[in-house]
Amino acid sequence: MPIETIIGAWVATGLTLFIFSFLYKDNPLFKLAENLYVGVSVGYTIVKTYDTVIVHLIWTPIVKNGEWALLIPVSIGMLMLTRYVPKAAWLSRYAFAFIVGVGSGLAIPRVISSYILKQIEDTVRPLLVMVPGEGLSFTWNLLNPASSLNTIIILIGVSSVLFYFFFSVEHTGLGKVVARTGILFLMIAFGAAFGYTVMARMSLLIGRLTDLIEFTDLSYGRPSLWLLGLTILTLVVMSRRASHKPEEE
Amino acid sequence: MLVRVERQGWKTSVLLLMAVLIQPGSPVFAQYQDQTKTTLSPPQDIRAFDTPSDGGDSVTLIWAPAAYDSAATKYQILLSEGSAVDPAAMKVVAEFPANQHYVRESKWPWWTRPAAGDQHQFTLRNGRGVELKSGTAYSITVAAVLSDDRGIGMPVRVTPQPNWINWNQINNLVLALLFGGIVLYAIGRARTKEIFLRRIPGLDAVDEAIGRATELGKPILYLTGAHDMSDPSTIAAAVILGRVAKRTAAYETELLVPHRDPMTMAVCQEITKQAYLEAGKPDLYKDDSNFFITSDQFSYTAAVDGIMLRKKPAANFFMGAYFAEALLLTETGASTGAIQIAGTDSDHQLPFFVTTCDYTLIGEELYAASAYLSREPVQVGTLLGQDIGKGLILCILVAGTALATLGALLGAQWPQLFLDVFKDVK
Amino acid sequence: MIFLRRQVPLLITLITGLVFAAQYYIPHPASEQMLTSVTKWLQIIGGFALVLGVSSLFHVHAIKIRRKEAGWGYSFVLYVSMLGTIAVGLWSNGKEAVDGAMTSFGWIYNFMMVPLQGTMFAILAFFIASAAYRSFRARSREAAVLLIAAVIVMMGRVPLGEYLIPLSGDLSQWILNVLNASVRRAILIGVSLGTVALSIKIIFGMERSYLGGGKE
Amino acid sequence: MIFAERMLKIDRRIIFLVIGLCTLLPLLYPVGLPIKISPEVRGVYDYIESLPEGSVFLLSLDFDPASKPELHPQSISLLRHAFRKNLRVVAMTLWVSGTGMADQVVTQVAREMGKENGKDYVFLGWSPGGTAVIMNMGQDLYGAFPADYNGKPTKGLPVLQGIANLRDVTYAVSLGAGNPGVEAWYVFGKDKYKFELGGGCTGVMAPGLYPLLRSGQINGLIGGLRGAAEYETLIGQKGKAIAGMDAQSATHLAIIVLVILCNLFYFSLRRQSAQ
Repeated sequence: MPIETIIGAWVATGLTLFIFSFLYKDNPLFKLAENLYVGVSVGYTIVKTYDTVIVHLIWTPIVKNGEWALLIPVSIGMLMLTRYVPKAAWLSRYAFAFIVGVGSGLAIPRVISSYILKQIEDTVRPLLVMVPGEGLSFTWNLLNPASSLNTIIILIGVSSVLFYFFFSVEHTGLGKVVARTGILFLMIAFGAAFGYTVMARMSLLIGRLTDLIEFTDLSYGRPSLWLLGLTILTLVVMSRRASHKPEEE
Repeated sequence: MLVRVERQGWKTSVLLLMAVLIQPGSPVFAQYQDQTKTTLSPPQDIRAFDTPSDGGDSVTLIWAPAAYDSAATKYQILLSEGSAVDPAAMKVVAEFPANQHYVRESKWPWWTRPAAGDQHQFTLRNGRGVELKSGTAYSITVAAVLSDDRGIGMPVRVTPQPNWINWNQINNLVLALLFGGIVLYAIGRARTKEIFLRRIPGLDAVDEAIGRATELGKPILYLTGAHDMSDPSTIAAAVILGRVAKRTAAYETELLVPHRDPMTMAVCQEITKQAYLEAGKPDLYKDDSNFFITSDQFSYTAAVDGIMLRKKPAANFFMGAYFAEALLLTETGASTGAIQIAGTDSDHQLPFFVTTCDYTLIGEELYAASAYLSREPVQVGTLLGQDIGKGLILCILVAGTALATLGALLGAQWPQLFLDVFKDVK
Repeated sequence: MIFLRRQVPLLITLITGLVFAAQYYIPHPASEQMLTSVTKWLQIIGGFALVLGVSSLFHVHAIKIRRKEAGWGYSFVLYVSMLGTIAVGLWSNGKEAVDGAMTSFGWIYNFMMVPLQGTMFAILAFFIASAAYRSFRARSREAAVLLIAAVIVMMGRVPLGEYLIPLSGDLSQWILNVLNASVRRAILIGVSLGTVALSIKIIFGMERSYLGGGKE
Repeated sequence: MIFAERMLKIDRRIIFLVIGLCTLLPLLYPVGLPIKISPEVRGVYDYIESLPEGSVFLLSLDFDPASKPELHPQSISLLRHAFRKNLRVVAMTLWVSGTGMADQVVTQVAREMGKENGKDYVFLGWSPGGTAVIMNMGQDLYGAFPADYNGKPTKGLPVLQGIANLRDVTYAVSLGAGNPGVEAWYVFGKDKYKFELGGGCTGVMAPGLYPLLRSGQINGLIGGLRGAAEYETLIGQKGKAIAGMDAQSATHLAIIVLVILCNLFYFSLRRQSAQ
C-alpha cells in the first residue's frame, strides 16, 4: 500500500474520532477538527472557483475565443465585491439588483408551471375510474396510488392543509373541523419525514463506521484502534486537568 | 408587430374554440379515390402550417384519418425544398404506423388545438437528418404505405417561422398576472384599511410561558435562528422578539438572547431597547441581554446548551431558521424542564420541534404571527394576497374534481374547457 | 445622488425582472439567445458570489486573531488550513486526480475534507437516539399521531421491520405515497404562492432587504 | 425520585453507546435479510433498462461528502447499470465540495467496466451558479461547460456527438442532497427542455419529493441508503448499501424501542403526578 494512503488513513481516522469526541462533551479536539474543517472546505471552494470561473469560464473564452461580452458579468461580479469598500459599497447594489431581478423574473413562470399547475393537474382527477370489465366504478384499493379512494384522500389532504394555512379567516365552526383535519394530515407527513430523517442520520453513522472498520486493518497499521485509545487518553487527561482548576464562569 | 400577431392569435383561438365545440359530433368519412396508380388511396385534407408557438425551424401537418389506419399501414412524411411538384423526388423524413399521431394524443390545449382530435398530426422539426430552416419555403406531404402499395397525397407549401408568443403557455401568464394583481391589490388595501388576521394560538402560548417564567423567577432564552437579517424567517423572529421583550420588561423577567450573527445581534439590541422603552421600563434594559457567541454551528449549539444547563431558563423560544442543531438544542431544553416554543419555516426540522417542544409555529404561521404583531401593511397585504390565491386554488381543486368526475360519468368533452386552463400544457 | 443610489437599482430590478419573466412566454430565437447569454453570465456571477460568501469568514476570524480573543488559536488553525489548502490546490492545478492518480490536493480532499464533513453529520445519529429516549413524547394528540406515523415508516423502510411485521412495508408505502404526498403538495403550493408573491414584491420594489450594503 | 424519573435522567452517553453497538455489531456480523423492491426505485431501473444502446444518460451528482454514505452507493449502482447498458454517460455536479468525490466514483466505475473517457463517458466537473448552470446547459451545453473536468474542450468529444443542449439528453438523473438538486432539475430543466427525469436523494429529502413523483414530474425516486440497497439488488451487485441494511434495521429497532420506553415513562410520570 502506498505510504500516502497509510498516512491518509491515520489522518482521516484521527479527525473522525476528534469529531466523535463531541459526544462526550465539547472539547478542544473537537474544536480543532471543526475549525480545520471550515478552513479546508473554504480553501477547497476558493481553489475550485478559481479553476472553474477564472480559468475555464472567463480567461479561456475571452482570450482564446474573443468572447468579449463576458466582460459584462465580470464587471457585475466586481461590483458585488465593492461591498468591502465602504465608500463604494453602494455600487454593489447594482449587481444585487441585477441578480435578484433576473432571479425573480425567471422564478415566477417556472414556479407557477412546476409547482402550481402541475400539482393542481395531478390532484384534479375523476373520482370514478374505468376498470376493464367493470366499466366506470369507484375503486377502493388503498395500495394503488391512483385508486378513487386515494384520489379522495389526497383531495381532502391538500384542501385541509391549504385551509390550515389561511390566516384571514377565523377557524370556527366548519372551519375548525377542516383545520383540525389539516393538522392531523400535517402530523402524519411530519411523522414520515421524521422516520426518513432518522433513517438518513443512521445511514451516515453506518457509513462512517464502515470506514473506521476498514481502517482497523493491519495493512493500514490499525489506526482506528490506536487512535481511539489515544483520543480517550487525551480526553481523560484534559478532564483531569480541568477538574484541578477552579470552575470558571 | 407584436400587437398584430396577438390579435390574430386571439381570433384564431376563438375560431378554434368554436371548432372544438362543433367538431366532435360530426364524423369524418374517409374517401377513396384512385388518383395514383396504386390501390391505396392517398391521405386527404392535408394541411401544413408553421408550428405555432415555437422558435421556428418546424412545421406541422394535419390530415384526415383513413379507413386503412392500422398498425400494418405506415405513413411517410415527404419533404423537399422549394415548390417541387414531383412527389417521387421528395425525401422521406419520417415514417410511423398509421394508427398513431392523432391530434388527441398531442398535448395541445383546446385554445391552440389546430384540428379535431380524430385528425392525424405530425410535427416535423429541424435536426436528426431533417433540414428545416425558418424563412425557407418547403413542399411537404404525406404518403400511406402498405407493403408495396403507396398512396401519395397532394404536396402543400409551407414556410416555418419563429413566433413571438407561446400560446400554449398563455394560461400560465394569465395566472401570473392574476396573482400578481391580487398581491398588489391586497398590499394596497392593507395600506388603507385594517385587515383581519386571525390570532395565532402560538402567541397565547408565548404569553403563558413568560408568565410562568416570572412566577418561577427564572430567565427566558430566545434564539433567532441560523440565518442573517436578509432572511424573512429571521426578520419574523426579530419582530416576535420585540413582543417577548415587551412582556419580559413588564414582568421584570431576565431575557437572554445568544446570537450567531453580529448584524442580527445589533438589530435585536435595537428592538429590545425599543420594547423596554415602550413598556415604560427603559432603566431595566441591559445591552448585554443580546450577546454574540460564535458563528460556528456546533460550537454555538454547545455554548447555548451550556447556558440552558447552568441558568435553567423557564422558557426557551426557538424562532427563525434551524438546521441539524435544532434537535441538540431542544433536547437539552426539554431535559431541564423548560416550556419550549418553536417557530420555523425549516420544514426538515419541524418534526423534531413538534415532538420536543410544547408549541410549534409551523411554516407560514411564523410569518403570520410576525405580521399579526407588526401590522406592517406589506406583510399583512402579502398574507391576504396569498390567502386569496390559496382560496382560488382550493375552489379550482374542488370544482375541477367535480367536473372531471362528471366528464368521466357522461363521457363528455366540455369539462376539458375548464380543466385545460389549469394544466401545464406545453 | 439618491437617484443613483436608490432609484437606479430598483429600476434595474424592475426591468430585468419583467424582461426575464416575459422571456418564458416568448419562443422567438432572439429571446432564447438572450436567455443563453444571461444564464452564462449568471454562472460567472455565481462564482463571484461564492467568493463574497466565504469572505465574511476571513473578516470575522482575522479580527479574532488580531485582538487575541478567547479561542483565537482555533481561528489561526482555520486560517492556516485554508491557506494551506489554497496553496496545495493551486500547485495541483485545482485537480484532485490526474488520470486516476491522486494529487496532493486530492489527498487533502479525501483524507481531511471527506471524513470531517461526513462525521459532522454522523454524530447527529447519536443525538437522535438520545432525544428518542428523553424527549420524543406524545405531549398532545398531534404529537402522538406524528410518533405513530414515524414508527410505522421506520419499521416499513428496513428489512427487519418488513420481516417482523409484513404489513408495515405496504403501510409505510401508503403513508408516503398518499398522505405524505398530499400534505407536501399543499405545502408546495403554499410555498410557491409565497415565492411568486415575494418575486413580485421584489420586482415592484416593495421588498428591498436584498439591497443592503452601504448607506443611503 | 421515582423509578420512571430516574430512568429518564440516565446519562445520555449510555444511549450513545447502545446506538454505537447497534451499528457496529451488524456491520461486523451481517445477517443478510431480504430486501423488497419498491415501485419508486423500480421506476428508475426499468426506464434505464428500456433505453436503447447509445442513448444519452446524464447523471448529476449533486451532493457533498456529508451525504456520501447515502448517495455514493446510489451513484455506483446507477453508473454500473448505465455502463452495462452501453449508454453514453455524461456526469457532472452542481455542488462544489462534491467535485472530487464525483470524479472518483465516475472514474472508478468506468475503469471497472472498461469504459473509455471521452468516448463512452465524460465527467464535466462543477460549475457555479446552481440553477443557472441547468438553464445554460438547456440552452447550450458547451457554453455551460466549455471544458470537462480534465480541462479537455468539450466540443468535439465523441461521447457528446449530436448533443447540443439538454433537449438531446434521453434520461437525466439527479442525485440530490438538497438545493440545487432534483427539484431544480425539474423546474429549470425538464419543465422546458423535456428530457425524462429521475431522482435519487438522501432520506431527509425523500418525503418532499413524493408530490413530484405522483404527478410524473420525476419517473422514479431512489431514497436514501435503503433505495441504494434496492438498486444494488436490482442490478445484482452487492455493495455498501446492502451491507449497511442490517445495521439500519438494528438502529431503527433500537430507536423505536427507545421512543416506546420514553413514552411509557412519560405517561407513568404523568399519571403519578396527577394522583
